[in-house]
Amino acid sequence: MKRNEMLAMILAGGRGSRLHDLTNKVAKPAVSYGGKYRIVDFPLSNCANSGVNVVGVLTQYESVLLNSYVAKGETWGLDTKDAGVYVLTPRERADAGLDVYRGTADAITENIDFIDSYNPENLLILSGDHIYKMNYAKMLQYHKEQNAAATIAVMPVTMEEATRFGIMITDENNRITDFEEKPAHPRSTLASMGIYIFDWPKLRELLMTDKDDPNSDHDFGKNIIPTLLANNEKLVAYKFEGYWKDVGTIDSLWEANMDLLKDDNELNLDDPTWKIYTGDTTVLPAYIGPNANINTAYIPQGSHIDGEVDSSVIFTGATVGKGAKIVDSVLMKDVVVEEGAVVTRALVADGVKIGKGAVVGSADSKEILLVAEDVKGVE
Amino acid sequence: MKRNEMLAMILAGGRGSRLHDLTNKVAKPAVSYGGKYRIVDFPLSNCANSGVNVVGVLTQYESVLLNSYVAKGETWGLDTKDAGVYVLTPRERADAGLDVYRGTADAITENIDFIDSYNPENLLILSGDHIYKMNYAKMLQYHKEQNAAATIAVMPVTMEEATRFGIMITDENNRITDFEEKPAHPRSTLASMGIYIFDWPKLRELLMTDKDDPNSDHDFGKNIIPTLLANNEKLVAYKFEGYWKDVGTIDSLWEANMDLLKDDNELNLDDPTWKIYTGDTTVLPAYIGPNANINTAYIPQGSHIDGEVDSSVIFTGATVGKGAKIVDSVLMKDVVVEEGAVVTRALVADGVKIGKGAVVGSADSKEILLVAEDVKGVE
Amino acid sequence: MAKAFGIVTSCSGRKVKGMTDYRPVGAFNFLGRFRVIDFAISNLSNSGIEDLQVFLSDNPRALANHVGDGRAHNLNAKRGGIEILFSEPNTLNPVYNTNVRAFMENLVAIKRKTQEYVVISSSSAVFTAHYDELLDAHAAEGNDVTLLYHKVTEADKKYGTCSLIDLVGDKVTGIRPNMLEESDANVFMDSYILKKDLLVELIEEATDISSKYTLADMINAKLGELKVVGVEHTGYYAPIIDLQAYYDANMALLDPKETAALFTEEWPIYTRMTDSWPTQFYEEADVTDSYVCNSGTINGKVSGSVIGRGVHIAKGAEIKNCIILSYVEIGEGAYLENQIVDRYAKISAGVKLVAEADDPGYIRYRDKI
Amino acid sequence: MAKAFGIVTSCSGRKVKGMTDYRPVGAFNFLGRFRVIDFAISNLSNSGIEDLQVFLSDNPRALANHVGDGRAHNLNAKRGGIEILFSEPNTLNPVYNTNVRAFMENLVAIKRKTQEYVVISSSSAVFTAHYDELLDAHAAEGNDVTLLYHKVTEADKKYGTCSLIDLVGDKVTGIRPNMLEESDANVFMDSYILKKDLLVELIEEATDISSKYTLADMINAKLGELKVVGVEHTGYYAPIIDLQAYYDANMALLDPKETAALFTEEWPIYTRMTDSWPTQFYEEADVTDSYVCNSGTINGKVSGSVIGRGVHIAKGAEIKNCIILSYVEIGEGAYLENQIVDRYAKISAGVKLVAEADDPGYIRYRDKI
Repeated sequence: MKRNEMLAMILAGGRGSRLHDLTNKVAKPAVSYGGKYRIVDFPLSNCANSGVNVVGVLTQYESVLLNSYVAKGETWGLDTKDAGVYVLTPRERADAGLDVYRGTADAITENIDFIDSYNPENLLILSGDHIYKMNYAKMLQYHKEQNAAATIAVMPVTMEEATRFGIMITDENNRITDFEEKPAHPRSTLASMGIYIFDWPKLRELLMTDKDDPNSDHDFGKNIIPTLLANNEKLVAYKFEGYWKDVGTIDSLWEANMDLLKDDNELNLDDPTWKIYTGDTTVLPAYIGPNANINTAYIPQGSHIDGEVDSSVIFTGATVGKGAKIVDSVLMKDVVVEEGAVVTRALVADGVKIGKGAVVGSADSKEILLVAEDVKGVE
Repeated sequence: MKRNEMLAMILAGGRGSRLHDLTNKVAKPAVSYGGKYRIVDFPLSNCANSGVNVVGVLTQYESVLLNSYVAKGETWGLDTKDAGVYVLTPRERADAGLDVYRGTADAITENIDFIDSYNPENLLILSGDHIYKMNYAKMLQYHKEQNAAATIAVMPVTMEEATRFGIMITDENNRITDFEEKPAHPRSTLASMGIYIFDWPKLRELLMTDKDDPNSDHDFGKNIIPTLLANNEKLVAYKFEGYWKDVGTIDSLWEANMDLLKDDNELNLDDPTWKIYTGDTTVLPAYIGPNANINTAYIPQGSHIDGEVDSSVIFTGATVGKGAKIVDSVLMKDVVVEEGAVVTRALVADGVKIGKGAVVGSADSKEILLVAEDVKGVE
Repeated sequence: MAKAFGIVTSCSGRKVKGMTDYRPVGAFNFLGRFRVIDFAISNLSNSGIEDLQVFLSDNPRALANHVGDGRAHNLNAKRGGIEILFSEPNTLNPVYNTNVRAFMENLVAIKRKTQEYVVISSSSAVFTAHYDELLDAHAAEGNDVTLLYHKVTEADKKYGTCSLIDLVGDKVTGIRPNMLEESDANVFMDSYILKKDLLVELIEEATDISSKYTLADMINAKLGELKVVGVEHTGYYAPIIDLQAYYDANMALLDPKETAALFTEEWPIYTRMTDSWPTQFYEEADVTDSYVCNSGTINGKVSGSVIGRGVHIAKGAEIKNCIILSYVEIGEGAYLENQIVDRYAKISAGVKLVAEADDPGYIRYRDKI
Repeated sequence: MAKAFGIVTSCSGRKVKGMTDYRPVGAFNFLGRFRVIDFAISNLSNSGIEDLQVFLSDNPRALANHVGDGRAHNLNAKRGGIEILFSEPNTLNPVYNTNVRAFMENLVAIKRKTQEYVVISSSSAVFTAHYDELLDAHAAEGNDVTLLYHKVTEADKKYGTCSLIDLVGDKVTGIRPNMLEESDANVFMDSYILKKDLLVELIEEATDISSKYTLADMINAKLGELKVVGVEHTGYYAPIIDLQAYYDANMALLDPKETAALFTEEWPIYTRMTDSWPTQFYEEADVTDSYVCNSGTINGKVSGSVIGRGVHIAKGAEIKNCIILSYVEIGEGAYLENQIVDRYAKISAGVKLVAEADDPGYIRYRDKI
């Protein structure tokens, strides 16, 4: 990709309140996933693998962890000359008061000077809480072939699911003719993935107008896309097929982890031609003790297992003591499950300790239990 | 240096209003110096060479240039594991409104969570606009040997100069007994260099108290140091000898550049054991054309000289056309002086173009002329 | 700037059955994810010695790419980093492949260093050493040369190609080959601390005396003139001198207590990262008492083994007390006991390979069995 | 991921009077701050080919440390980087030091690559080439092999060790040695584009036919079967085949027009950075028509020359039409004309060295005169 062809902005969003206590200490994009990754590794690795070398990460809620994590562009190979990952927080400007972002579009508007300093032809807008692998270079190629003002990545869903998404109505040439947010009676099953490529000069102009519109929510879905449609600009849908998951809730985050245990798992993290990069650590290989009994599991280096693990995803630094039993669960980074404890259908947050003999979660709970605080043992 | 022994915070300050138009577009620490450097390269290189691996750069006025420059810790070798350079701007916190820093001490207070995340034993406070080379590891060693609550670097000045500095009065063991800000009748000639090492737990406690004191200016010189003295804490002076220059004015910035032309220049940038690192670029060697006439000059790679240069410092990317004449001047990055133009006793800001035959500055001006905007030619 | 630079020596000419045909000992995989040289480099890096010269000789590819410029081992590129130096192996007569010859070939590069001291470490042993403290003591006590040694009780059976050190107090009185005649002995660890200028002198003098002289020989010859002090190293020490030593060194670390002593949080062992993914354990996996690296799939039985990166173990296979190196594939129902299986080897379904723990089997790189 | 990986070949056995005693041609300093290999690597890097194999042979030290893992040349470490491969020079008979032999020794590493295409470039010539466009054309036109050539008018005087290409239209009909018999000719630039699988086939077949076969020989033998297309390269091209070529290649760039054509903003030539400082010009400096690198001091007269990094020129010295490599010291009143002074050499006060431009003098590495 040429130097100024496309710049990416990741909307890493706010505190991720639907993820409850998981995001008390870390911003949502920094939440752990898949044994050793963080959610934000996915859009960043996709950018790196697609040749999108400059990425701005927009976050309202600044966390020391997210900042220092993302600032090491080396993690994703985004540290070559003219490359970089930059954390952009709301800030003092000479000509305005201090402001937090008012909407997704506003977050871009507030950082126009950053974008201008790279003078890109196109702007790629991404979300910080989706798990998927996608070649943005191919999407850009489509965007250019179509000579579109905006290209929106869409995914076919079932008619039932369609009621929960923003739905794109297209003509036979993939041109978007209409757009509906969570329609009760969907006219199409193409769901927007929240991934946009905009012609930057056009978007810039639109943002400058939108900025001062008192009636606007300053949101891509609610304002920018409808305005483009109203202006009769060419919007096209780019069809994506493959694994894609919004991990905005505890249940969906748990599910996305469980998907990795499937033999035919579509996400396919073991593809050496499209690696997901993450902040790696110098740890020992997984140590499997003499009393271990592991059946179906996803286990990374740096973990320490001496108990029973069944249909579970274990993260770096997690410890399962002798006689402990982990079933249908996710043990995040540095979780300690002491001897004899039982964890079932639970998602245990980074660093949580579950004491000796404690029993957490149950096999027939409807929702997945989030364990975000230490659980005392039962001696 | 052990991992948590000392963390550095550079007070990169505000817009640097005394540097006038030079800081319109770039924050003061990003101002160019010495042919190829930026001012902030000095504290950052000193940190790197001293083994201080984590550096926070505190800036109120956020500039895209300073941020993206400083964020590349690789420039100073500060990109190893557990190392890093972090730009810290005023930000939204869960428990407070948006605030700009109220004083030098407040800037630290506002970033206590960042410092806490490293849990350092000592905190090194530096200024972002001083030119000097100093081994902070030796200062730390002295601080530890003295078992001091705070160690302040001081420099002997003349009695006359002493009236313009913060002056430390010490006993025969270098213990500071009193402190005077710009005294009319100095009782000592030891000037504070604005470089402090604090015992972090002690400073942290003090900052938490100072934070809510309505009468405090939240300033190290005005509040924190006097309080420590009043509390009878052990404050010691660490004597520094060598080149040190505050480049807060156009004249002092010009002088600091001119100092490099002296044969016995104390700053000694050509010391391979204490290199000053900077964002290097892939440019050609300096090209000296057939009509060049260079006498005393400091000339880096990437410049292009075909005119006369006398007693001047030329920066990367600067061009001096045929027949042009540069005397007692500083041409900063990418300055273009066209054919026949004459520049005397001037400091020409980054990227400025001086047109054909223009005459800028004069040999007998009292002050150095700052040229911050293009000058038209006289054809 | 640190007051010492580091030299990591190769062990040109050392043969470890099969394995050294493909790479030098320093490049051997260790405990699944490390390489033997990681220990030497991490010891120096953690000691604040940031400017290293790494000597390579036979088959330099794997090590040259592994150590790179030192970033992977946390060496600050501005304050130092790794300079790779080569010495040509003398294939006609390996007796001339001494470390002195390698130093002599690169004497200009050694002389160019500005640090006062040099710490020399071998790339072919697994241990940790705090050179920062040793260096301070060396300077404080005014030693000319400090040598590290390790007390062992089986010098008559193991450590065959190591040198032994004789001591009176802490003063070294002799450095001599191990003739396998005594059980209790002080094994020389091939680690030296001395001034750079002295090293240069010793190299030049050794070259004058004999082309067969090693640095240890030279120091031995100068024991009368120089203050040569031995410092005892305690803890885990495993020189990889043959296949058995390599096997035992890995197996010993299946004891969590040994591992905890070698790998501590304040003394990380750095290695090159590979962006691997977690290993998938399937329904019929049955793993105990083992180390398992990333990027693999396991559906068989594993016990008392070290499983490297990207290893695939099919259903019904059984791996007992083995070292399986990276990217090996084990077919259904295969049975392996006391084997070292080299990288990219493929063991077909049903194959049975059994050896004894005191004479482990070896399956070659890329072999298909 | 790019569809091609790159191979940068060494030129084992090529001799450039004096200079190749110390380093291969790829490591030669060029125009003061570059090395010759920077052009080959930057061409690939700028073309989006991020995964390179660099072949080293004789004296690998300088190049191994210069190219490192590819970061200095802007190669994304995650998407690729540089893998260093070694081939052992056959010192007994240099006729066997063919690129095919080097490829054969590292065939496993070449086979392991997943990209469909490979671009091969020589490390010992200075030029720019947009391989991205060439690769697209190669694939679009269904070529088997694309070769780069440069039209020259003095093939009877220069380019002695280069190969020449015969063409009918753009179809290559012959690749043959330059017998210095014709002036106008197409010089083969040792750059190839082909599928990886075809490269592997050709290497294996060449090995079967003759140990002396080069890749170009093999392609020449297959011209009947394969679609081999020549693409003309225009602009600056300087193969460094001998000392005169090296001297001329530097001197040609003192013409700002030539420099502007070779070094453009959108095609940066990357090199390793050294944290140098600006050069100090003193009162009696008199410099014209020259390139001057950083970290030096100049108090003498310099004209028509290339002055490397850290060069010190004392009062009254005069340097005319010379190439002065890094860290050279020129004493007071010395006079040098048409000389190439190798690194770290010291020219004493008053020494006078004069040669002709068509037979420049050479002062050896670290020499004192």
